[in-house]
Amino acid sequence: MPEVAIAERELTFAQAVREALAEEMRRDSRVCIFGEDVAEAGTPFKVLSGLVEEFGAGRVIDTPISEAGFTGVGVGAAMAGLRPVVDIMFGDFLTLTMDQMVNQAAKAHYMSGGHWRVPMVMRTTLGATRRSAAQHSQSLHAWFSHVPGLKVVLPSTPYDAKGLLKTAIRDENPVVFFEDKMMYKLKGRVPEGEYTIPFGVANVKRAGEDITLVATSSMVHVALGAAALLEKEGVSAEVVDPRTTWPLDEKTIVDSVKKTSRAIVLDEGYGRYGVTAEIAAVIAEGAFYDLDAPVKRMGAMHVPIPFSPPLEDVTVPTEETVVEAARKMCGK
Amino acid sequence: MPEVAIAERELTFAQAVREALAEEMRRDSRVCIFGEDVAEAGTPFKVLSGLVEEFGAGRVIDTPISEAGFTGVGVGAAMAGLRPVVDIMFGDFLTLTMDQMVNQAAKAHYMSGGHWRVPMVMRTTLGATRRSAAQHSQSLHAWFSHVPGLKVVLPSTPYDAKGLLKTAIRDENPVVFFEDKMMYKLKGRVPEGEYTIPFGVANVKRAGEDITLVATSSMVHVALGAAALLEKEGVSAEVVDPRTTWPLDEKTIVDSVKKTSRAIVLDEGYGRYGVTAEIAAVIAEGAFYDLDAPVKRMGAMHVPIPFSPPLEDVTVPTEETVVEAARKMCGK
Amino acid sequence: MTVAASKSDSAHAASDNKEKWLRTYRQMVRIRMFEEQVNELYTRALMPGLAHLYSGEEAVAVGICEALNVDDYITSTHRGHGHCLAKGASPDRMFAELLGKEAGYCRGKGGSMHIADPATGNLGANAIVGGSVGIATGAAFAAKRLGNGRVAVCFFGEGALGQGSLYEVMNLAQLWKLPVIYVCENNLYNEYTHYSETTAGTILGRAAAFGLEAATVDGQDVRAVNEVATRIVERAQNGGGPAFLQADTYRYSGHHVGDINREYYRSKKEEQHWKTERDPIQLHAKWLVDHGFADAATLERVSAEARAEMQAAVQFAVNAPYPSTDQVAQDVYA
Amino acid sequence: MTVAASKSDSAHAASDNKEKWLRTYRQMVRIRMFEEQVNELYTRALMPGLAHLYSGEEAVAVGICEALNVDDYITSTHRGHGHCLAKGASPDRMFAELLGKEAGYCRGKGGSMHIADPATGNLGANAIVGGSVGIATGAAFAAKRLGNGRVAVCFFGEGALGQGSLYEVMNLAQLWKLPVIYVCENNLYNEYTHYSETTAGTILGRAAAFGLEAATVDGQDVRAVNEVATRIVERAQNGGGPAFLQADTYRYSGHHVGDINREYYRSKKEEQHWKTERDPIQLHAKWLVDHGFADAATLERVSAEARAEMQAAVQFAVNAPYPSTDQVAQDVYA
Ligand SMILES: Cc1ncc(C[n+]2csc(CCOP(=O)(O)OP(=O)(O)O)c2C)c(N)n1
Ligand SMILES: Cc1ncc(C[n+]2csc(CCOP(=O)(O)OP(=O)(O)O)c2C)c(N)n1
Ligand SMILES: [Mg+2]
Ligand SMILES: [Mg+2]
Repeated sequence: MPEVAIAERELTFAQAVREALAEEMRRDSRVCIFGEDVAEAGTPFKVLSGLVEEFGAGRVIDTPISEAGFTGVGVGAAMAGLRPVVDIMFGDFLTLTMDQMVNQAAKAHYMSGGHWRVPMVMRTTLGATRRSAAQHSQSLHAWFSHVPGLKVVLPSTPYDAKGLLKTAIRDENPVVFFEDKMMYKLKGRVPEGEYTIPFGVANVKRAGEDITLVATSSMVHVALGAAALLEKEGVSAEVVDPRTTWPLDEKTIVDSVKKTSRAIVLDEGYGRYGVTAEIAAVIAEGAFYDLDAPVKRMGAMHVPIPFSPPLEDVTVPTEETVVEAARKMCGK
Repeated sequence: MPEVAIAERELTFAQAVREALAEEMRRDSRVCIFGEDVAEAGTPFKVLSGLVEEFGAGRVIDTPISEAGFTGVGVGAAMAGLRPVVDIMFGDFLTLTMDQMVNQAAKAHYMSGGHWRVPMVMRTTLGATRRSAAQHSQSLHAWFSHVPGLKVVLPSTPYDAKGLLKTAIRDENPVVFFEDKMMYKLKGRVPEGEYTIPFGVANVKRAGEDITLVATSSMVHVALGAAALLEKEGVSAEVVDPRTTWPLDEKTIVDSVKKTSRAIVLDEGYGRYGVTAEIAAVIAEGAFYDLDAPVKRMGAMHVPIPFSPPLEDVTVPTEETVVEAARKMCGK
Repeated sequence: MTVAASKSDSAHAASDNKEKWLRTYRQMVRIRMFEEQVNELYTRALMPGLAHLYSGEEAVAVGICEALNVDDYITSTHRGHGHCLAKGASPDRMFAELLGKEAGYCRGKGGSMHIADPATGNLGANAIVGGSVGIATGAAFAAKRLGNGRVAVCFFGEGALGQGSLYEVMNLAQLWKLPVIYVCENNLYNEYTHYSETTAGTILGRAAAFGLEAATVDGQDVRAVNEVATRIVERAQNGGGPAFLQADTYRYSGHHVGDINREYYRSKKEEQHWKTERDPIQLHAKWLVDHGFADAATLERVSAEARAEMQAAVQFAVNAPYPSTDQVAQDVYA
Repeated sequence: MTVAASKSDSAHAASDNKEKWLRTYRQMVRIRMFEEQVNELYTRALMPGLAHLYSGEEAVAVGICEALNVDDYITSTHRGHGHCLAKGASPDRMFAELLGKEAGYCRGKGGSMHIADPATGNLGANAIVGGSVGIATGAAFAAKRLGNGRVAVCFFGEGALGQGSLYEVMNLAQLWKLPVIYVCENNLYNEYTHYSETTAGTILGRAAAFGLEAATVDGQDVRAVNEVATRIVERAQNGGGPAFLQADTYRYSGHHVGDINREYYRSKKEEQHWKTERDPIQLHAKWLVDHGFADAATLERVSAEARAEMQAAVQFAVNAPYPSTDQVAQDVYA
């Protein structure tokens, strides 16, 4: 993993996100942040703490609870010369921004024949198991990956979060950036220096020979945990993190499966009609002649996320369920 | 096809939809219609012409241009004892209803532990090639198929439209019913008598031996046209219409592919992260040992739908492109 | 169009209403005690997730629900325990829901932010700010169409004024003269931001512009709230159409139970002022005593009973079993 | 808060403005002639799809754009040809866009409902009713933050009053004192439904409630429109914040070119009245003549030139080539 090579310092996922924003706001005065309780409060997750103190209320702007409205303002501000970073507290509230993101932001460049641009980033969250119930636990990134004109980013480590967010802010297109709420306290190496990570380049988080675990966001850690357990059983698992679902690095994913001949796709969104379907279809097509077994899809159970802990815990893939599935596929 | 068995009379797709609504409104006074220009105007597509005259302005209700608002009203009215049919003129405007459909309608039953029900139907449209450009040409049914708690219906013939819509209105759950704008004038046999069509039961629109064409909505007709052309070349294509993407009749689809060992999945939504991905993944898993070639996916090109006719025409699968793909797969 | 609620201390309002005013007192105390237990459960780490306490705002829910029939509808918010209790739900099943137990109102699937109870017309608490404005309006539409005489009350915080769908449905409600009451609980804060930073113009003007009957009321005065509620509910029942009520109030605790250090967005002094000078329970207690409807002992008994009731309810919930995991896939479809 | 535009026929308004009033006349005539050609293209089946004609509403776009600089922003609607021309776009590339030709403003990708032109600050027509209210407000935010002195004008029909996002962004614009003008073109109909069936309360009240400067103006009087526009644009430039202008007007033709039989929703008599008594071009022509700014011959020349200009523009478009199909995948990403 690139971390090993260059990193010196440890940051939490939240600190890495904040550092990326602070660095980009320093280098480009056009970057500003809109959202609910983003200023003094620094968001309920405290991800933005300190930014309003450094950049002022003119660039870190508290909004009313008007997701559709301030998302639209972000689109227009981007078209007119700024580089807004719009904060949608819970990914579940993206439902209120769909018209502005899909009918406006995603299409303005194309509909204008390439004349207008929408260099805007929407930062939001995904992920369950916070005991927040059905309206605060969804992972809706598949919807955006389905829409041409948008780019979709799913960082899984502090290192990736910083590098990908800086790339997102410099991109000339609308980018939706999903952060797993449960990863904000996760620590990881992040180098001091300036770096960015290109979109559409998957990252092999762990090399292996017997099976490929393609995993996004928090599921990367489930996959790594499962890989460690599998190793004890003599199964060598490779963990591939696409990092962006659009653009999607099909080659790295398919090449890995051609090597291992088995694949499990892990994503915290719903399994049906979601990210696991697309990636499984890409693998089934690209590695058709190399697969020893059908690609296994593991996403969120097809139910609204329940509040009750014992129920919520069975709705998402876990190291144990992944190990079990991998074992079966490898005939153990 | 069942039509042949029982049908006597021909109706257009629009007439079949109207007849289903009229019959259900006669048998159940709780059924009412909300939408823009649904009353005297009978919608811009004239699908509802005559209904306000028979059922009155108290049951066929013109609304302001407030998709989010009147969708929410539909959800509440359904919870409180009515059976609303909410009309969203163009599927592109569904972007404005996502919170009410996904966070409210889809979850109310589950979140209340099964106590509240939302027996509501949302009727809307999909489909391109009407020279209506990027904001009036989308097919967004994949989003809803991704959401537990919703059912998604895609009729392809007047017969199916009537039978499925009656089933949708009688269903105790929120149902999203997609009608292709280009099919409203399409004629087909529709029997006089009362009938309904169950959800989750795919329909083999044409039997064949060499390749399976799984197609939804208007793509069923593209598939049938392609099948006719292929027959001349000695390729026997089976056309399977799932009719509902959720619930999805995996068995009929997989059994067909097990028989033909080749499959093309056709859907007018975007190909990436869409319906073709889910169905291709289902086939690749279920018919893994029977497939002679990778499942081929054919959806809308991954671009906002352009206005210019020569550009728009290449964004959707056509009989020609399907025939070409099928030929390749069958080694001709 | 816009009218302010007349002072409610007039003898007439009170005199023949001893039972009613004692009942509203009891209800407010029960809500306060319920929330005390919720905070206790949180600090003792017995409750999964977070909860948003209604303490300080009791007079709003109680004053309004006192004007409703059991089959009238309400929609509630993330801060919904008070609405739920005031409408008639029982605390044991509420606590069970807060702990994710099978005996809860939603079989543990909803939790604090989604308690619903068909038996008392509670269409459900909602974790989407403004998420229930359409539902309440639709319930009113159904009530009018079915002619069952019910009204729907839509509770929301002033933060929901930021949601455009509120204006969409107020327009529909007025066009169709629906029996729906929009109750804006203005407790001054949207999470950690003062409402003056998020609200341009006037609150009442926004409802009046759509032709709704619009009124403000002191949300710490249960009698004032009940008087105006009674009037606009009757008006709605008689086909007068929708109304909007701005109830000025204050939440005593944090935005949620975990919001402990609040000085960066509001002062201890401000909190103190509301708790000592504007407490709806103390104010109503004084009024009851002044009017000879109750003596200190009676009121003490009410508190003791409520506290005991809530402690027993918590015990029930703590001892209740979790749902079996196979229930996770049930209730997705009816 | 709410102010009505003062009568504009005062000598002062006119006298030293001959050039300006002749220019606005020419612009209105050009729009009228443009739309005549569009209808012609449709009836001759030369135009793909449909188009929504602006005929009858010319004074609104012209009166307002006359008060703007070329780099000020506008957002437009499905009925956007008038806004586009008034802001300075050239008809040849507009017609080319309507026919889906590569020479069009959007290379044929947008069509009638999506014409955009950075050179004249046109952020684009929008086929989502109310879809551009956020974009215009955001452009105003950028203008203020970048300090470039620009203002943004958001054109929309009264049907967009049904979209909640309008209220969300008016609140933001007033809170942040943004230089944005919301122009509500009230032509009485949302498609085939009279606005009185979809609009409760008052239109101006809805903007005033959020603290915006709100005014109504006769949308058939180009001078009245320009006078109030000039005032609120200057106010916005000077940091006075957003304004809302209700311009009462009428569309002469159907909702779109295919809407031929209209009696079921509006009478021929009503249409006749507006065309004969309230036509913005005739009214302004009469005023120009009465004030000796022009004679019949001059005005006839303006019409002849405009008609010739539009005919030539159509020819250009008809002869222009379609984009090559490989362009379909270009411009998805910048
Ligand atoms: C649409 C939406 N946006 C944001 C949130 C996050 N959130 C939860 S409560 C809250 C503040 C609500 O303030 P108010 O409506 O005044 O209710 P209060 O908490 O004061 O009772 C916010 C922003 C949400 N739940 N839903
Ligand atoms: C969100 C949305 N809903 C519905 C439509 C369909 N539609 C197109 S124009 C129109 C009527 C618009 O009326 P108004 O805003 O008054 O503009 P006008 O056509 O009168 O200029 C409708 C309902 C749409 N384009 N967008
Ligand atoms: Mg509040
Ligand atoms: Mg109009």
